[in-house]
Amino acid sequence: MIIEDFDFWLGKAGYFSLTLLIVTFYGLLVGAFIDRTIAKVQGRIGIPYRQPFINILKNFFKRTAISHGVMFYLGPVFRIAGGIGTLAFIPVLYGSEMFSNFSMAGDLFLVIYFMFFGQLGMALGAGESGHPYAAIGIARGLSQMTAYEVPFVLAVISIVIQYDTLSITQIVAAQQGGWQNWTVVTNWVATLAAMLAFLGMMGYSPFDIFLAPQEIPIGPPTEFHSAYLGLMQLNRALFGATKLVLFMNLFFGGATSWPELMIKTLLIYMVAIVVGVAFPRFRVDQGIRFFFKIPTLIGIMSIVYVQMMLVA
Amino acid sequence: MIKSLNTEDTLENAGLTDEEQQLFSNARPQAYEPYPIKAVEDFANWARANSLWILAFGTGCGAIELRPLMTARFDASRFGVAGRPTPRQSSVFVIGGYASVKTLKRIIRSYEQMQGPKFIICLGICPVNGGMYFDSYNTVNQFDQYLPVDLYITGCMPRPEVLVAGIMELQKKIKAGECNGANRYVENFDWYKANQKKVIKNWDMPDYNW
Amino acid sequence: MVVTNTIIDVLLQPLGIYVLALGAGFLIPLFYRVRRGSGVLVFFAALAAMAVIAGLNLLAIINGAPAIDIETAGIKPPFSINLRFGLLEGGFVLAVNTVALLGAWHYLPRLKQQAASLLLYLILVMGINGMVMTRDLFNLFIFIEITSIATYALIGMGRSDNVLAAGFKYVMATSIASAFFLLGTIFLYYQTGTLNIDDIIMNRDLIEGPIGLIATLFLLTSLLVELKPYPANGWGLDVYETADSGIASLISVGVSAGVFFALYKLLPLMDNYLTSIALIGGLTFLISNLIGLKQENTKRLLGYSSIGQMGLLTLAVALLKQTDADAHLPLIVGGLFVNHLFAKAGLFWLAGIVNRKCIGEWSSGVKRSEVLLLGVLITALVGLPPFPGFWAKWELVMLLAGNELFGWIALILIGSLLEAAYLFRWFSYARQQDSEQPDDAPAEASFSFMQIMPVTIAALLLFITGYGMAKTMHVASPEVFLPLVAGFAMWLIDRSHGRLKNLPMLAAVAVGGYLLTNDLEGINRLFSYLLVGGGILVSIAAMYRNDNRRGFYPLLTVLLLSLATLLRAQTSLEFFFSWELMTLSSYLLVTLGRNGVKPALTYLLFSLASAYFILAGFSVAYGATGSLLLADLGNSGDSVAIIFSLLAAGFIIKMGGFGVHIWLPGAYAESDDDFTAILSAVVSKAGIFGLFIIAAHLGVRSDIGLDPGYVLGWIGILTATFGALMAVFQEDIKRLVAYSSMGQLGYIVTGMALMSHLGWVSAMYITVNHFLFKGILFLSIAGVILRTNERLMYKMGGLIKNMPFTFTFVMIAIIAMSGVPPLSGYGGKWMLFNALMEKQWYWITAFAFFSSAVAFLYMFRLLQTVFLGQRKLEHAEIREAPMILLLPQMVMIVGIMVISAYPKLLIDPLSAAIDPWIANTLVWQGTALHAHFGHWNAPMIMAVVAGVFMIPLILLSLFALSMKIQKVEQFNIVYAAERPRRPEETHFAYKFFAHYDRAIGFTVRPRATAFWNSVVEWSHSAGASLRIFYNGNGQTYALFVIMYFVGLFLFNGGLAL
Amino acid sequence: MIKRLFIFMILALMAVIFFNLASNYTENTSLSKLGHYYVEKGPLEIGAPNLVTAVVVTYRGLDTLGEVTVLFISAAGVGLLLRRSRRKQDIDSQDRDNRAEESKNSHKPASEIVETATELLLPMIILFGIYVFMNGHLSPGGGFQGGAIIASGTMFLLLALPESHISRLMIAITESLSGFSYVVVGVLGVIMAGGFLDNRFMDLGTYGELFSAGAIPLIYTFVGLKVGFELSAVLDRFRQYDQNEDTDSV
Amino acid sequence: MNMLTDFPISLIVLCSGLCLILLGLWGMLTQRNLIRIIIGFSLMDTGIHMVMVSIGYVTGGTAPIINDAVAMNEAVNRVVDPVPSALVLTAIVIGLGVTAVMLSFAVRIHKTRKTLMIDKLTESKW
Repeated sequence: MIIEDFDFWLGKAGYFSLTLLIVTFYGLLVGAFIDRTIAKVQGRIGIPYRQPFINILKNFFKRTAISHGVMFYLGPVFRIAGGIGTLAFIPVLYGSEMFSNFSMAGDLFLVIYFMFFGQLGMALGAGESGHPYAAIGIARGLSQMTAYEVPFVLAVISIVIQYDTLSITQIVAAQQGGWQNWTVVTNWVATLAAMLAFLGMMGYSPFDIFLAPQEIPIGPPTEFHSAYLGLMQLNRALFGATKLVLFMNLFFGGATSWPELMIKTLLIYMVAIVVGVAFPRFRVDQGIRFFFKIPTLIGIMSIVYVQMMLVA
Repeated sequence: MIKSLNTEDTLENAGLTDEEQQLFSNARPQAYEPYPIKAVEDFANWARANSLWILAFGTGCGAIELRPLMTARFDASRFGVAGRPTPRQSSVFVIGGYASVKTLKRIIRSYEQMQGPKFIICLGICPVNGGMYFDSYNTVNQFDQYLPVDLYITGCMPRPEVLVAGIMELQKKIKAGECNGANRYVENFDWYKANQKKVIKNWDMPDYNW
Repeated sequence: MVVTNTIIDVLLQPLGIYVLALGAGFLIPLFYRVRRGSGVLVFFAALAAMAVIAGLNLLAIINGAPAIDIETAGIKPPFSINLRFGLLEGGFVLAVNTVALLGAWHYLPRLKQQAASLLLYLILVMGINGMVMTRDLFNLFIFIEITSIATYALIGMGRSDNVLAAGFKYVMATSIASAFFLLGTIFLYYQTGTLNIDDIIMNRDLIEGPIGLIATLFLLTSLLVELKPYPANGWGLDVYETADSGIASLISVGVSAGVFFALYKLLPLMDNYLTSIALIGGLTFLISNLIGLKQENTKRLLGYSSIGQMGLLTLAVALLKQTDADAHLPLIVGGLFVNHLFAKAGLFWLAGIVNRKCIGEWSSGVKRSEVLLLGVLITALVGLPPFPGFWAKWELVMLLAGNELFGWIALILIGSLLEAAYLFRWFSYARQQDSEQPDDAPAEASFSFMQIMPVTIAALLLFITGYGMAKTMHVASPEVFLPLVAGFAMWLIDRSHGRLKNLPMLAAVAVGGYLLTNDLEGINRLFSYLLVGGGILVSIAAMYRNDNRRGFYPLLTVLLLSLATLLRAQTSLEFFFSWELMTLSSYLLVTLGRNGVKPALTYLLFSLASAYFILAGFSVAYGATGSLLLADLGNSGDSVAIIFSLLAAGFIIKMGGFGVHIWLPGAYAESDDDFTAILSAVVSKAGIFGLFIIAAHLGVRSDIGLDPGYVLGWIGILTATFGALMAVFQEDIKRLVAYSSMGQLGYIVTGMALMSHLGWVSAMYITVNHFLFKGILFLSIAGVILRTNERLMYKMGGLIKNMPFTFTFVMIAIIAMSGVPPLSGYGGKWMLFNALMEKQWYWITAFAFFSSAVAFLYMFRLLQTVFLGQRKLEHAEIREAPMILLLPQMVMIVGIMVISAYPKLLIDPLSAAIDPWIANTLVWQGTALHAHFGHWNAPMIMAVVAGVFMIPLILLSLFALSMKIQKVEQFNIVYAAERPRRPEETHFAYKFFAHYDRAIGFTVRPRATAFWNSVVEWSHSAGASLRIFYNGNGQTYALFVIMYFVGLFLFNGGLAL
Repeated sequence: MIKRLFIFMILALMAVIFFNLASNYTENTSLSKLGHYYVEKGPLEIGAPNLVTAVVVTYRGLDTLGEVTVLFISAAGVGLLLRRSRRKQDIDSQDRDNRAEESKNSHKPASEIVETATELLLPMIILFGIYVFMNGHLSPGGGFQGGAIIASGTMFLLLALPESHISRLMIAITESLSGFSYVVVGVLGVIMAGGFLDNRFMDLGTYGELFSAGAIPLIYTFVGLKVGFELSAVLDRFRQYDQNEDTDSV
Repeated sequence: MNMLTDFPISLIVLCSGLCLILLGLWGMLTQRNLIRIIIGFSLMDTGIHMVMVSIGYVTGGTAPIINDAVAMNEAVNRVVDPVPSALVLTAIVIGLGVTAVMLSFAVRIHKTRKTLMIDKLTESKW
């Protein structure tokens, strides 16, 4: 299969690499932007735009490192492979064959499940570090994940019912033709549930207990440093952007060009930031309960809503 | 890739019980060379200088001066300064004033756990000569007897502005490739360790805290 | 010479039984006076001759000779007394005499002390024979009295303290009953002018009016009371409790048999009262078993069981009569009777040999052989295969179903379950011997051998009769019995070296499995690969233990081969037989575990409940279709929904469904570690197979609509969700994985419930996947437990350094389980979700998502707390798991990898096998599978993931080259500037998800356990309140006897008079 | 009290049932089917004028054999129940004499009148018993009645002379042999006549004579002996046990 | 009709027998002393025997002995039913046997337990 269409695959790989670069770059940039935005809120100037890049470079330029074992070494690799893979299965730009990446390999379920790949690998790496805080952080993170997953999945089911497909490309296709066709308009309930889940997914306050820098020194990555940390920072930019792209595709009509993508994802990101700046941190059980209450209810309503809509 | 333990050149770890020996690495720290290509090294130094992650460990009264550094008034993040809660990820250790023997032990442990290149800034007069605690029974007078210091910011207490100035000075030094305290520490490891052990009586750590 | 021949001829007639018994009985005192031994010899000769005579004559009748009618006094009946020796009579007489002979063997040490006891025993047996054979009402009375008086005297011979009091109560109650019998007889004579039973039956029109009613009720009451119906049976219980085991056994099986047969003979007179009889029998069966739950005294427990069995027999005969199913009588009543006879007698003897007052005391010092016999006898008594009780119960239930008497079926099944509960509770005590005793000393052994021989023979006779019944029911094909035969063969070499036994076991299963399954087709064939092949694969690992493991290999052989027979079952009977065999053998295997006995009991009870649901389902199906073929299940018309529900309930229980799962963690956790792997990876698939059977035959063919399927889907998904949630909070590694198994099976149930092609493929795919990863997980865990001797996860940690292979296997298994691409779990989840969405089961979909997210929690916990984190000091030196454990895991890893990369290899045969039931809806485009909603291209995902994994790996490696990476030890961690002190402090593992517990732990508080505990408590307190009638006062008991008569009179229209 | 009331109510219900029986009872005005046959054919077939005997010994001979068996086993049962345990006997034997002495003192010897009357009456009672069972087929009476009379003689003896000795051995031998002979007679009936316990394997003889009605006198002799000795044995056992108890309690 | 036909002789026996049965049962159920219970049993037994005998009575019949007193050819109309008589004979013996066994139980109980009260003998229950 791969041998036969070698050229095609080479092209795919090439364009995906391009996508990867753009999205990573964009993710780092947007990270800086967000940081500066928060700084503005606090009356500061904030970091320069280049800061995230420098941080990563610095980490890669560290000259000493330690290793707790093979899984510790592979953990960050898993982590970023999860990020890259997730991006690989999402069509980034609508209507562009080349920027559809490898989305023909799977559908929305694949993306949702592949998100766990990196988390699992990372968790294993952090686990091998032998640091109790890493384990605590993971335990918290995973617990919270099960909670925000519920409204998110309900919203996803809702839109899958709405569009009668699991293919992200087709979901985006169904939203073309103006803002009035976006899911956020046609199925605002589902979008609401998904955006609430999004808050948890992005790991900003009030749902950042699993990082808790002062309590459990940044949780899972406590022991990671140097190039490991560099990879993880890359992933944070990449994976964050990937999630934004996914949400954009599902709920905000996708994008047909890179600028559109950037604007949309930035705006989506702002939601998490605004909430994050405004609210203090939840305790982990509070966070979990929160997701099981209002967001889940909205998620349930979204399915009811979409069924009523289809009947009507 | 993972360097195997150099068995010939291991540390004694006399502070540990037999049972604990296997739980701590007994490897001796090694110095690192600059990158063979000058441009790369310069670039790396530039990156290091512009991304100074300070270990969030307030060791003395100077710690209070670190806080305003991140606030709107001083906003050290402009210079790439950020706090990190774990020594693994930090590159700068700010010794905030006097270092008591008890704290010194923790400082040493934390410093050794940082990954090189790593830098120490000593804040205030106390780490220089003991300052007002020069004859205290439990503070060390000359901090650089125990750990390699890259930059002193004297005063009692220096204001945050001075600290910002000091950080900028450190950046300059890093960019110039002059901050190699970590290597100095490794090269004179035995001397440093002897000094440390002289003041720290209950040495129950491994000799080098990886 | 001629005279001698004539005399021998006479003696060989059934009449010879009396002649010999009486003659010998009269002469025994003389012989005994001359020489004690000769008296004993005469005694045994007479008993043996009685059995032989019965046997010879029965054989003749079976071979076609007519029933023998014996006339006395040279006058034709009804003017003289006559006896009949027909098929039923012969069977009863032979059985009773055989048991009496064996019982005499057991009883001999006490019997031979007095000539009187010898002759009493002999005449007692003769009395029973007379009760069975006589055709004269008054003669029957005399035989009843002979039996009674002999019984009284033998009871009085007992040594226990309270035996006299018990005996007196017994005399009081039975003498009133006899008085009733006499009154009934005389008034019947008054009305019919005859005493011959046949004559009376012929002239039953003459029995009329109040006198007829009262006379008949007198007879009925008397016979019923002699059978000890609830609550007029306290006197019987007291005797069972206190009397010597020899006489108690004879009362329980012999006397009761005689009375029962008398009742049967007189039943034509009782046409109007059959309902009363059935009710009394049924209630007695139910209530005495309920009360038995609370009983601690060994022999009294047996008493309750005896009474229950008699109630069942009474119920059976009344219902058979009511439904005009006399033709089934020999099989059902005979089967139940023979079963009760040998099993109960054997149990009484065993109780006498072991001689422990309370069943709790059986937990120490009971010999292995005795425990084995106890197991066999209890198994038979409960009605498990291959014993006669199983076949009889099946036949009875089917017959009742044919007449739509479902209430009675429920009663019988509930009663049987209760009986199993207390009997196996007893067995559980006996199983948990305090310490493994060395083999008995030779001298003692021979003594105990002699003692135990009658019990052994009884057990053997049960096997033989069981086989005979199977033959009669035309299911005794070699295939069905192959598991037992193979298991027996393995048992013969059970004393040999532990590890060596594995190879013949594997060979036996392989050959047997091949013979049994090589002609299967379709889905059954696929299952055979899974169950037999998989079973063999996992069993290889059993070699990692080198201890003797007595009983393990024979039982495992039976288990695995019974799975094979399950697959080839064509009829519901074969299916049920194999199912029960599987249940039984797996139960016994669970008891072999460290603390396996107690959880095994729970397991067995739930399994039996499951089996009874299945039986009920099959019976309804039989009632609806009149056919036992599984293929005909679908033709059940209106009853399809109820059949489906019953069968599904049975399979769900067996799979540990939501709410009925409480057996599962215990059984999985406490059984042997390698057996847990078999239990989870292989045996649990039997439930899935069952579910498939009903889904295929009932769900699809008959188009029963969504409702039962939808309910099933919900059950499945709730099982999955709560299984996962409960797994999250376990500290015990095996319990964690056990709950995980429960959760995974939930997905399969949901997939089956979908009744769509994709749904079934997903279910089957998950099934295969589950086999692979659960096999790996449990075997890995076996290795970990072997090396660490720990089961609590927080006591482990950091084992990745010592057991890298095990860790890797567990990791791969867990990724395959979690559904994270690119490994095989994703395919199952993808198909399941697509199928769910297609079916528009959205809420279930959401739950499925949630539960698979929760599953991450426990999966990570398993890896983290066992293999990662801080290693304990004492685990520093442990080694990798033994090779023999890793080997099957490797095979399974390869399996996971193959189906991950090319799922088509698996899905195509699955799809083809399902195609006959539901048309294929899978669309393949190259390697991509397309469903209505989404698409899935496994090889491409695999390739992409491999690719994206390589990029950062290379990147990291490049930079790593430029660094000095120091390998450090476990305490080289950042620890807030302090140094860790002990691994225990630094290993975050205990209450790993405490915060999660705080958040939503309230959903998994053990409500199901609490519920079932309250069920147990309730039944115990019900039993306690139902037994208040047994106040120990003989007068109260006598009053109950009278009340029985009054009650029967009032119930049967006495008020109208 | 409540219990008594309850029992009273139950028995009252029984009484109601019995009233039902009695009120529906009408006296027979003719013989039942069985009775008719026996009265009509009995004298000819069996040759015994006493039809009850004919019924008891022949028509319902199996019942009678059972009845004998019942007696036999109840005697054996009483013996079994009232046996002295072996261990106790051993202990007892050490000071048996002592106790015998005491027990003798505890029973007053019978007066001479009683003794003499006993000697006089006992043979007559036994003789009468023998008469009754020998003539069972001719006149009211029979083996059981005769046996009972013999046993009443024993009873008389035991009451009058409590210390008198009855030979256990004799009782046992008679018991066993007469019982066994009865069975043998029954088997002879099968071999030489129509069936088990058929009395006609011996000549029926002249109707109404002592040695007639086939084997009935023979059977009744065995029965009478057996019943007599068995009842005696029962009585004797009670007596002996009673004595044991007395000695034990002293 | 006169009293005799309303109350035939056998009915009187029958009623007496039934009353005896009830009396015997009352004794068995209410008396606590074992010996009295046995007496109750005997009463009941006797009652049953009376009932049996009464059943066999044929109006105006005489003893079924076919000799000079009753001619063979008219015996059918003159004698009572011999069957119940035969049965009662057997029943009496059986009753005797049971009574003997009961008594020996009572004797033994008295010896081992030093009591004859039935409500003291309730060790085995439930």
